[in-house]
Amino acid sequence: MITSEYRQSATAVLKVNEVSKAFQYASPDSQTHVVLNRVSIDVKDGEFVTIVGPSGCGKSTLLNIIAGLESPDSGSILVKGERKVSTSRDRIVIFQEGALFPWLTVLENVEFGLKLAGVSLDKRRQAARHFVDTVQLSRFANSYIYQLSGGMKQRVAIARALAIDPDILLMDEPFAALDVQTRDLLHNQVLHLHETTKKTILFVTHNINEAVLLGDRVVVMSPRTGSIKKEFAISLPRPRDVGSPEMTVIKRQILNELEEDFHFARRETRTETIQ
Amino acid sequence: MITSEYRQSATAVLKVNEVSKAFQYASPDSQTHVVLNRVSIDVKDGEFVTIVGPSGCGKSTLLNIIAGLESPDSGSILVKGERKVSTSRDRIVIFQEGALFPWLTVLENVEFGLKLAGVSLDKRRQAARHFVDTVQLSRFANSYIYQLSGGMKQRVAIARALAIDPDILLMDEPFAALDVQTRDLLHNQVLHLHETTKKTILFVTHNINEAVLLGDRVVVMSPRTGSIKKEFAISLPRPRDVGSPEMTVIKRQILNELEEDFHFARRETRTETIQ
Amino acid sequence: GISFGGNGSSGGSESKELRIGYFPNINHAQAVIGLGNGDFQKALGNDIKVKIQQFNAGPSAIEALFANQVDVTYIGPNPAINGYVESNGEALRIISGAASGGAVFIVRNDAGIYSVKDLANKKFASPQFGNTQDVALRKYLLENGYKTKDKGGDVEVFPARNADIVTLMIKKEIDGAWVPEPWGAKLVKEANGRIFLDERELWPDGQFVTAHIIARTDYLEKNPEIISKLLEAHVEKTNWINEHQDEAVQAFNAQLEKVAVKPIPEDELEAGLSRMTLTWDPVKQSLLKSANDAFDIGFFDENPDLSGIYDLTLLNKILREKALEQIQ
Amino acid sequence: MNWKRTFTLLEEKHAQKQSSRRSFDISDAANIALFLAAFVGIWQLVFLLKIWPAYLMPSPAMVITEIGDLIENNSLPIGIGVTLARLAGGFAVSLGIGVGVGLAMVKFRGFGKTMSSFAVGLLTFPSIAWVPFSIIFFGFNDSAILFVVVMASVFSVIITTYSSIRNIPPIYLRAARNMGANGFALFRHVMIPAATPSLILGIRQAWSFAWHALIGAEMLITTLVGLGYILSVGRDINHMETIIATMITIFVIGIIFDRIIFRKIEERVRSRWGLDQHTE
Amino acid sequence: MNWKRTFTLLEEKHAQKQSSRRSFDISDAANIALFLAAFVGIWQLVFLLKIWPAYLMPSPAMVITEIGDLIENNSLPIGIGVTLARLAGGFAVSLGIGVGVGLAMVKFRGFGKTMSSFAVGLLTFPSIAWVPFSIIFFGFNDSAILFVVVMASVFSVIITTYSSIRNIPPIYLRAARNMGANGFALFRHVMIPAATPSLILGIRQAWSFAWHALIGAEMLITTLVGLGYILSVGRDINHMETIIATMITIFVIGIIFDRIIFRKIEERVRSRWGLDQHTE
Ligand SMILES: Nc1ncnc2c1ncn2[C@@H]1O[C@H](COP(=O)(O)OP(=O)(O)OP(=O)(O)O)[C@@H](O)[C@H]1O
Ligand SMILES: Nc1ncnc2c1ncn2[C@@H]1O[C@H](COP(=O)(O)OP(=O)(O)OP(=O)(O)O)[C@@H](O)[C@H]1O
Ligand SMILES: [Mg+2]
Ligand SMILES: [Mg+2]
Repeated sequence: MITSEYRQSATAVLKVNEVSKAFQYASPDSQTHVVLNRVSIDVKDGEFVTIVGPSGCGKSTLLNIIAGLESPDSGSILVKGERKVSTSRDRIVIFQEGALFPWLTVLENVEFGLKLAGVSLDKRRQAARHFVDTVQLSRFANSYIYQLSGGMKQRVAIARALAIDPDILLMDEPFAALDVQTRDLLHNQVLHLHETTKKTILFVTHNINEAVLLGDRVVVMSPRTGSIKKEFAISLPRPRDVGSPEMTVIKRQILNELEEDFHFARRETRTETIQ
Repeated sequence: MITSEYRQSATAVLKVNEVSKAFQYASPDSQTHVVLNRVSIDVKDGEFVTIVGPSGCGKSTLLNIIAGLESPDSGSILVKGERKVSTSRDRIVIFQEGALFPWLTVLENVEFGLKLAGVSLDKRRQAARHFVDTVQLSRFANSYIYQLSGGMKQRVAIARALAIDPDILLMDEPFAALDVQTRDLLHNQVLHLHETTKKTILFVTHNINEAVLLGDRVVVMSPRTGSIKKEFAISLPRPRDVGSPEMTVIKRQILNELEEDFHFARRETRTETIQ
Repeated sequence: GISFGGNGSSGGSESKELRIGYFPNINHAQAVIGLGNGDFQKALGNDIKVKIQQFNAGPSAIEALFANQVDVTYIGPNPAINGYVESNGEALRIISGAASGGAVFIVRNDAGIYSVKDLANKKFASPQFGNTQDVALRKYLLENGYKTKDKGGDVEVFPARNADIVTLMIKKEIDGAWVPEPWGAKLVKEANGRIFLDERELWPDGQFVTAHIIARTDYLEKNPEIISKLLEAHVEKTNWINEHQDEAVQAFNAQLEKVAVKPIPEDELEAGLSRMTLTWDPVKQSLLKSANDAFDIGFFDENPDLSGIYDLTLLNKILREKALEQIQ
Repeated sequence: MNWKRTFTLLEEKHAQKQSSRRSFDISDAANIALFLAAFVGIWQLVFLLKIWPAYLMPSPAMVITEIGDLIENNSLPIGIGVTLARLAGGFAVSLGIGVGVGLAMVKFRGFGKTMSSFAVGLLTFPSIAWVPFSIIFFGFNDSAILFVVVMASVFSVIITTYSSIRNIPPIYLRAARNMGANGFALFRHVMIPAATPSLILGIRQAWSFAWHALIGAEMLITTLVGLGYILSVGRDINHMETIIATMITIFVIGIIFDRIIFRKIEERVRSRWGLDQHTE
Repeated sequence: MNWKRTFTLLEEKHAQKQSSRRSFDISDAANIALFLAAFVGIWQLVFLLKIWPAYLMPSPAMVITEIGDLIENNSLPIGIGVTLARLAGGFAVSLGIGVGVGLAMVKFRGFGKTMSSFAVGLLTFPSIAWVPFSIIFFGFNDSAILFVVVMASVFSVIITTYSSIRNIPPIYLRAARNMGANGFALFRHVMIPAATPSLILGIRQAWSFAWHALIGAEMLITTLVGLGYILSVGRDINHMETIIATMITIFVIGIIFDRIIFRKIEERVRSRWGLDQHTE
């Protein structure tokens, strides 16, 4: 029932402009570790971009920088043409781990953003209930965080972000701890949301099926160069069938790209170990 | 290169005996939520059992109970025929999240178990280095935990458990945050380990490919009855091809089982929401 | 009772011990000088170990005496009475006087107090609730027709430590204070104070006790010969000070500097000394009257029976030997 | 499988568990009673053995009589009232200033770094040392006492606020800022609750600093009322019964306050965060 | 793309950052100097305005002279030595007992619950109140002073240990127990490091309690040496210079100790845990 076409016409609502970021290695010689090296992405209004890349290649770092939570060493983030250096409610991150507030119940966590926005108790409670239902947790609305399973926590984090209703959603492996069915359900709900509200979404995942199923475009990041290695535009209509021949081709290509980097990294590691 | 056949002959090294566990709902009427209801599993020596089931169905709870970290409301855990009520170094859990020690470096985290066992500094450092290499983190040996990405943390947790070399490994979604290649690599390494050391492994995952790829047996848990719904013995030799017809059949069956529960749960949720 | 924690103080063995307490005050000058320069140790002989304990407030000294931590101490009249009464007459005996006089009623120059008539609606301080000066002040007010605030009157009296009295007078928070020397001298010098009344004027012959020597009853009974030696040294030191005023001031300050980090300014010391006398006479009548006054004012529930507080036999024996007048 | 039955069984089990939790409070009370009984017993024994004379170590009965006397002549009730009022006043001021300065220190890093050293330096100041200054600045009155109380506890509040907030796991602050929290909302809705476990520990101690200072100040800055004054009179006339009676009063007040304030907050936080899952 | 060049650029940038971190310490020192200068300036001004006479509020110069005098007549150096020795002794005992009891409280829940109330009650006890008992038990000597110091700080250590360990995220303890840690190893390798951020906060305060009590005890239990004794003499003869000189000494010692002990540990922990990533 959900359909979509690649929006060629839309303007770049989010511009990642030559962003670089490095960390120090915690080793005696404190080498510099360049994580992002002049990364540039243009994301059009209402575009759904999925990001894949090996573990540790800088995906979370990039999302954090886009959200204004970390500052890049160089480069800039532009939203609707304006340069952004701090956080704002229009770019919400669903964090990879542990960002729920243990002093609040599930419901209170979900309504937190609305509370900050000054929404009245009644309204925000209603909205929160809606999103808690969406992620299938109505029975746990009054539970505290420690009482939830890993997958349930992830779903609360999703509900919390959706409740804020931001223009740009930055999702960092949001479905990693979910079972197939719940994941399918949430795929549909995210796509529905994307379709109806025209939200711009950046979505990090390790699941290539997920990447090609959801994205208008799949971005492959490489730890080797610290930048974007390749992009795949996917103009197939939704709902997509991951088993279809077109999809299989794209998946194969993406896997190849990832494979290359992986072997490179392995070689590097090995030589280092020998040294 | 790795092959294996289903070990019919081995005796039950681990016996989960009618284990039940319930929690209170955090709701005004504090309903009881039965998570595990008389769950029984016999695991043979050297068997590789994978566990699948919807989010929140009690997989982590079961592993914790087996490890002796939580006590069941009723039922018992037998290891080699002996009843166990507390933890011991022969049953090590790889936790689903956040169990690394922030005050230690990666290397120190990995050697922690060996330090407790009284292994000399030299030896344990050597062992730790080996396992840090295994999970591809040699360059981050001296990093602290906050300096790692999500997937890197998961790998440290794996290395830490492997370093202890327990008889029974209880792995709780250990590869959920890893990219395809790293995951493949670790699959092979776990299988190799299983093959060479005859470790008994319980492995929770949401990835059905992973479940059928690794397991001698796949256990499907259900939140509806709070118990094991179905088991699938997989006697195909390794390495297996997830795309093969036999595998596809098994996967289909497993998915069906899961689907059923899921729809049941959805119905339940919906009625409740309406009330 | 069983003696506990006392290290051989009551035993009858060879090496005996005498633990003496005193305050670094001028009315304990005999002790400050005699203990400081070793004269007391000499007088007691080498087989008696003298241990010195300095105090800065009477209650601690009594506490220490109760706890069997000192055997003998120089002390003011009030703590002595309190200790005697608290212990039902068991714990201690006054065995000699040490000083007489040396308390003054100071008023602030700009407080508008020129005669007894001007005391209404004023605020005064004394060093401690219920101590000698406090009792004297209250009694004086009462006799001159004033009631203190806590009794529904219009004069306020409250306790403050001597050091704080100086500050309060400088800040004009109080109009006067009844204090011991050398604080009187200090108030005159630093706090724009003036002597309104020298307490000696209120007593026959200008004699009223401001320092005693007390002994633990138990120790006194078991070691009369040691106490005798101490009293003899005390009497001698008193005489010496009285005969060599200037030298004594020097000696006093020299010793004080050793133990107390800082000396007292010489002018304050001399001014203070001029209004008091060092003596071995405990001026019994003044103590008894003071206690009686305290009862009148309401500090005691019943008139304290102080009949057994004095044990002057040893002192009198020494005075007799020295052909000095004995105490009645 | 008749899992309906099992459910019922399990529910019953839980009901039992709950009631055993309730009965735990009874065992808590029993424990306290036991401790106290043992303590009073030993005390009575020491008294009977006459290790120390009665005027040094009075019997429990004597102290109880004394407490009765102090209540009868109203000095204890008034003393408790006045002292608690002063404590509340001083501590409220400390909390206000301390939390404010602590937050400013978190916000302005340079200031924080410098001020944290000063605060620790000033925290080690014995409260007694403030008394002369207090008298110079304020004279002999309640303000002077308040000043001493504030100076003795405010630095503790400052350090507590500063450290507790700085030790919050950064992810909470990130998440909150991401959702648009800043300024007072960040403080009120995130920093305070996230820092609560550590704040309670620190504030409890600040509270004790305030107590210590207050009693000391009441002993030295005499205003003729307050527990400190009663204690000082007891000391002046070497009346051990009064001293012990006052100490017992302070002890009991301390426990009551802890139970009705700090303990309550603590238990609530612990159950929410799942910290009471420790040793199950 | 010549990303070699970019790498070099980035590396340079990092080098700058590092040096700017180093220069921060200089700015810290500058801040402290500024604070002190401002303080002394105001003090001098107050002195010059003659709001209070010089014997109530001496000038900075007078106090410095006094410090010189006290150093010259050796009372300050000896006082510092003796006081620090007592502090170290008393605090060591407190730490030993406090940590032990705190652990026992964690281990035995019932005992913990009861004892935690008692500990808080006893923590609110003013240390002054312990003095008479101390004299009864120990006499006029260092043991008595130590007793007061221990009684004033041990309950703070107990509460700190107990709360800090109980507030450790349960997952760490689970993981550790899972790997076979228990008894002393669990305590040494997991509880202590996991509780360190909160322990530092609490121990700092316990340390201050010990200071307060020590100075108070040295004032009341006269042994003719120690900073408290100097302070008490200053108070007895109302010599403000002495009082201020002593306070400055205590302040400086407090800062030095904090910087060489607590601050060091704290910064190390913070950098390991990634807590200094807060507001970047
Ligand atoms: N605060 C930090 N200090 C030092 N290094 C850091 C820090 N944060 C991230 N890094 C490093 O940056 C790199 C990228 O981290 P990031 O979390 O962005 O990876 P990721 O692509 O999200 O990986 P994953 O898929 O495993 O989550 C990692 O190598 C990590 O070690
Ligand atoms: N301490 C607790 N208090 C209350 N309920 C709890 C507690 N721990 C777990 N639960 C509940 O038990 C159920 C099972 O949790 P568990 O973590 O075992 O699920 P899981 O199968 O591992 O799920 P996931 O795949 O999401 O990790 C959940 O519904 C959870 O809410
Ligand atoms: Mg990531
Ligand atoms: Mg789980």
